[in-house]
Amino acid sequence: MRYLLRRLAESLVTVVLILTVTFFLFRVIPGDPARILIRGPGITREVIEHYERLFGLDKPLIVQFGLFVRETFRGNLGISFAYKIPVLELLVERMGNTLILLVPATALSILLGLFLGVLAAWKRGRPLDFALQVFSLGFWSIPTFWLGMILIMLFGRTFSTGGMITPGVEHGSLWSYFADLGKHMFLPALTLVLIMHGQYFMIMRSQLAEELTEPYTRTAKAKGLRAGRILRAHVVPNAMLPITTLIALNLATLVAGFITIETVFSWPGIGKLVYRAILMRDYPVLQGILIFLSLSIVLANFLADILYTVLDPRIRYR
Amino acid sequence: MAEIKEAFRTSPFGKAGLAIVGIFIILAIVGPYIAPYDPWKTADEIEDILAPPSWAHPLGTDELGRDILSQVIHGTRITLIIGLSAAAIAVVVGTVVGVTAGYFGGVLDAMLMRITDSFLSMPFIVLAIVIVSLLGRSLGNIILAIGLVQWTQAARITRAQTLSIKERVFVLRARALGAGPFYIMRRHILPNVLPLVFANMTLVTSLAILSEAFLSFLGLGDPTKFSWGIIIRYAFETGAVSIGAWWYFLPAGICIMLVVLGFSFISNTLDEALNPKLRRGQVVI
Amino acid sequence: MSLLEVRELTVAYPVAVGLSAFFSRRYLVAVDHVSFSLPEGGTLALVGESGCGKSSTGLAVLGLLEHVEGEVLFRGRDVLRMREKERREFRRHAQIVFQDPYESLNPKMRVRTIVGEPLAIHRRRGETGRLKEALELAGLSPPEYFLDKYPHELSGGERQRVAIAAAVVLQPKLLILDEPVSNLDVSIKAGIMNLFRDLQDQLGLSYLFITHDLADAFFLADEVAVMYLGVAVEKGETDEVLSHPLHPYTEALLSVAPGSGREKLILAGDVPDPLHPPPGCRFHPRCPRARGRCSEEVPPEVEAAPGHRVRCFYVSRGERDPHLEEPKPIH
Amino acid sequence: MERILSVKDLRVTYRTPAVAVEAVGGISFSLAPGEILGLAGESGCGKTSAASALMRILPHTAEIGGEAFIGGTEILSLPEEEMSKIRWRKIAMVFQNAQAALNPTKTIGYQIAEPLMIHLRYPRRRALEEAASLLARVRIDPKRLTDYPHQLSGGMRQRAVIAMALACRPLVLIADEPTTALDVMVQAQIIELLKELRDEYGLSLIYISHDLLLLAEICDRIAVMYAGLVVEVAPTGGLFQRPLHPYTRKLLGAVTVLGVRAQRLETIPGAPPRLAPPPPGCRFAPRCDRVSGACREGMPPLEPVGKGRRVACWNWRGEDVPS
Repeated sequence: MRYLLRRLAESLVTVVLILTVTFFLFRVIPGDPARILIRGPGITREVIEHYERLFGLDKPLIVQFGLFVRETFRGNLGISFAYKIPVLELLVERMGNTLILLVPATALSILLGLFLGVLAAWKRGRPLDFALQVFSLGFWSIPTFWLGMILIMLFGRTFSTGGMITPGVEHGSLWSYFADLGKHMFLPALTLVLIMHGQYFMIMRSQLAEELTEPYTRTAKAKGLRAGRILRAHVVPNAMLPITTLIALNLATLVAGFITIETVFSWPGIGKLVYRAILMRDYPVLQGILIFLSLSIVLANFLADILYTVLDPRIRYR
Repeated sequence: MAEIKEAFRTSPFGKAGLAIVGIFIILAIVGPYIAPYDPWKTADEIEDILAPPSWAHPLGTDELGRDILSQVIHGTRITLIIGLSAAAIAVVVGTVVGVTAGYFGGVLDAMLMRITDSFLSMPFIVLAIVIVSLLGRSLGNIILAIGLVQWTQAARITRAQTLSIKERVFVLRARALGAGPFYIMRRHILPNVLPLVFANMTLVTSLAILSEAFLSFLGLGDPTKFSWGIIIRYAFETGAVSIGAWWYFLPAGICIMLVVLGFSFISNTLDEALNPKLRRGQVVI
Repeated sequence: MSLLEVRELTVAYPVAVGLSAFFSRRYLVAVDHVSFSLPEGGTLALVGESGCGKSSTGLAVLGLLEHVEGEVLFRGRDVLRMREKERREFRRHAQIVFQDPYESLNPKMRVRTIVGEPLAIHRRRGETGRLKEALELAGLSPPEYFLDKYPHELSGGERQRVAIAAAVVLQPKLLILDEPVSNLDVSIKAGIMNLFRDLQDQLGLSYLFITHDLADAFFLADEVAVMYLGVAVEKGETDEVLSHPLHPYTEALLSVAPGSGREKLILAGDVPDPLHPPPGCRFHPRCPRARGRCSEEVPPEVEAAPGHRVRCFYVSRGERDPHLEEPKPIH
Repeated sequence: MERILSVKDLRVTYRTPAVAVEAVGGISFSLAPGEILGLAGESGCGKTSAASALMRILPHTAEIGGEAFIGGTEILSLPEEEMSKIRWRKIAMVFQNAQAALNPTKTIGYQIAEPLMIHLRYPRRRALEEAASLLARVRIDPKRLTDYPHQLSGGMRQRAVIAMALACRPLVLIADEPTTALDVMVQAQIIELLKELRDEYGLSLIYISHDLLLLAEICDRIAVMYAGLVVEVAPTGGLFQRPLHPYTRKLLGAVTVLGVRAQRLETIPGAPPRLAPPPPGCRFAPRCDRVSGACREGMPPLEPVGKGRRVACWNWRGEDVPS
């Protein structure tokens, strides 16, 4: 309990620091301080003035920071230049699309990575380990978008590759809708699984390899347990404990993958939005995405820590 | 040192990694002298536009008729410079933060670790995107952006190592002799942290090379240079995928993959050599 | 005059660490009002089981711990209250040898650097003569053979000798030996124990010998102090304590030492958690002699025989006097 | 005489691509029912390798040679599948570091009950009941069944490990330095417990330790190992009264004994030989003060030299002969 309270306090400090970094990035680095976030072609004078008042742009930086934090917690992330709607609205809308692609892909890559990792660690230093390392690390080393481009070139005719669903088609049933979605999703999801599983593979392999050197595995063997049971009942569950937090810790590394894969496959999610925002210099959107994703990751890390605390008796009963 | 040598002697991955990285480093040094063409030189003939591989252009040409092989060769140097310098920035920042936090502990440690946590929580690619789009798309800015988002790992690793070394008895002995904190950091902590820092640097180099490719692909590369990422970006913009001009983006991607793989092989080999559990522990099942 | 005089030494460790230490100030008392003195050229052994506070006492004597109360007088000057310059001088005269020779040498340093480190820190560089001399003293000869070796190239015994060489290179007066032979094999340990004897004869060193092994303590020390849960329960000359143990804990400890040939007095249970020490005499929950007052009052230190002090209300005089008696406190 | 365990020419070799280290160089011994045999020696002498070889729990780099019979079954050549049925039912082991030997995330009760569920097909509930009574037998409150290892004290953990080893009533128990990490008082408790268990269950025990004085307290016979070989076997009393092998003599002279006020301790110059590969001749010859020409030529065999005594030395007679 004490530990969780401490983690909560730490997470809050982290949130404040993230907001501070963001605030200074967007207001201090650019030559024209503060105003890049509210200026843009096609935004009316009234809107600009409204935001100037709301964010106190004529006040000292510290006051501005306070207002910025307040507005962020109210969910006000500013207005997109390009879409002319509040950034938060835009993000929520696109986030759904991203999650449709990202959740199954991530889940699959975690399962695949952990499974292969267990195999490799168990057979460490032998041919299977060797082959798995070449496979997983090999894919890990490929830029996501490049693999996406190759897959489009090879299978682009079999699977649909633009957007989430075929535009202009009326779907008679939910079933045909999902079939269409699946057809669009297959290649981007495959790309993500192939590339992302590598990091889970490495995490599991090294964690399990360390765990296997623990003397209690020798005890288990001495007790007459067979290798499969030792792994299943003792070693893998123990290795999984730190891995719950390591997976959350590595969430930030997923972002690069899905941003570019959405760009390559024209998937209308957050990633595509980032790409558009870069092209259009839509800074409020970039700022919003940075804050939104960072806070999600902080939350995920905190939840993983709670889970870890519940699962590990060494912490639970201290 | 002995265990590192031993690890590279016995690990095929270590050897492969050294070989791959070695070849690319040589290519980066001599590249501009052996490239068959000036990578910027456009073609005069219409047949040379997006031409598939031929004797004249072993890897074909791009939409302006420029020689892809020469672009890839020139790109080696740029890519490696970005990767290694960004990694150097990252490990220097990370090591300073990690060792300071670990050694002095207390409030300073808590503060530095919160800062590290917040950088770790911010998706580094978005952070780098923001920094480069705000600062401008120059080589220096790209290096800076990648370096400034990749230091967190080094900070965590060096902090953990410092914490454990700080408790080692030889540090206590030095304290008993009257050694001050800076003496202990310099003579006892750093020499024991540096091998890990070095292992981390090889990993961060591969991450930095990938990051550069991502940034370039998203249109944030330095447009005055050919990096491998930029070549793929141009290929994507040109629609090389839909017209089947595989020679345009395949070679650069393969190069990225090989170099990243090479660095991560080295990093893995170092990690295994430096991990005391894996080195001494025995597996019986 | 004694070289080292420790009075009412108390050492505590804060239980909470990091940021939470701001909010909670709980302490674990590892050493509780321990006093002893060590004459020039003499050896005092601090004996006890793990967690009894013997190592903390050693580190506190060197001024290496925080949250320390009491006095540590080195040649009459209080180590705990010394100014920086004076403390530096003290550090030259008081050195320490640790338990684990694998841990106590920096793996990245050569023997030359390790043994030369005290000279470097105390600005006595360039005295390579001293270096070789120290290695020879520690039984590493020829010294040239060892100078450029790394610790991992040496055997356990050789490493411990390097640590000893580094400890004597500044020609100290006081050596804290913190379980210096506990991790060594018997044949190597014997050599190191002999070496301690020789060094004492040659250099006139005084030892504070911290050990859990009674036989080792009685081999090396003139006097012993037996510690239990942070308290020195019995002190006296080794032969006297060995032949007439007065405290029930000492008696039990002597009886279970392998090869002692005594009838075993095996205490049940474990040493209590030092965070929640029992009230009164700390030994009373496991004491065969415990009575009502033992759980209420802390027994004072009494001098039961000349130079033989004990903290127990009901001291048995063993064969000398079979009746339980209650000696008067000396204060 | 009936033998519960007999080991013939046991060898353990660790092979890496670069070297082959012969950690155990062919040792033979046997164990009578209810006997406690001490295996003594300094670190690296092969005592733990030999014990682990009997359990067949060595890493893949180790190669085991020789024969070992438990109740008529030769176990060193059994297929792994068969061997896993022997482990813990016929031969069990107590490890040096109880903290590390226990899985930190499983309850004590589960870890004691596990072999019962696996080997004897006990249902979970019955296995846990049995675990509770085993805990009570080693004087731990059965309520602590649901505790995790880190919640127990060091002495309790080691007793829990002993309870675990007793679960399937093995014929032979190997105790590998079970008290080395513990305080003397706890050590005395454990030794007492092991003696009781031997009397109660008729256990046969191999007790491994570097501490000769400790072995003297518990063992009926002691085998002294040096550089991968047994150099002397003798009943405990005989070994201490009249050690025959020069190494044993030196070792006994090097020990500090409570109440024996020695001016100096015996030391053994030099270091044990490297075993990759072992040198020819007697392995102790370079450090021996009774060395003769024969010692450099061949390793002396472990030969009977009197009642229940065997020694591997060409010159064991020295000045005196055992009666």
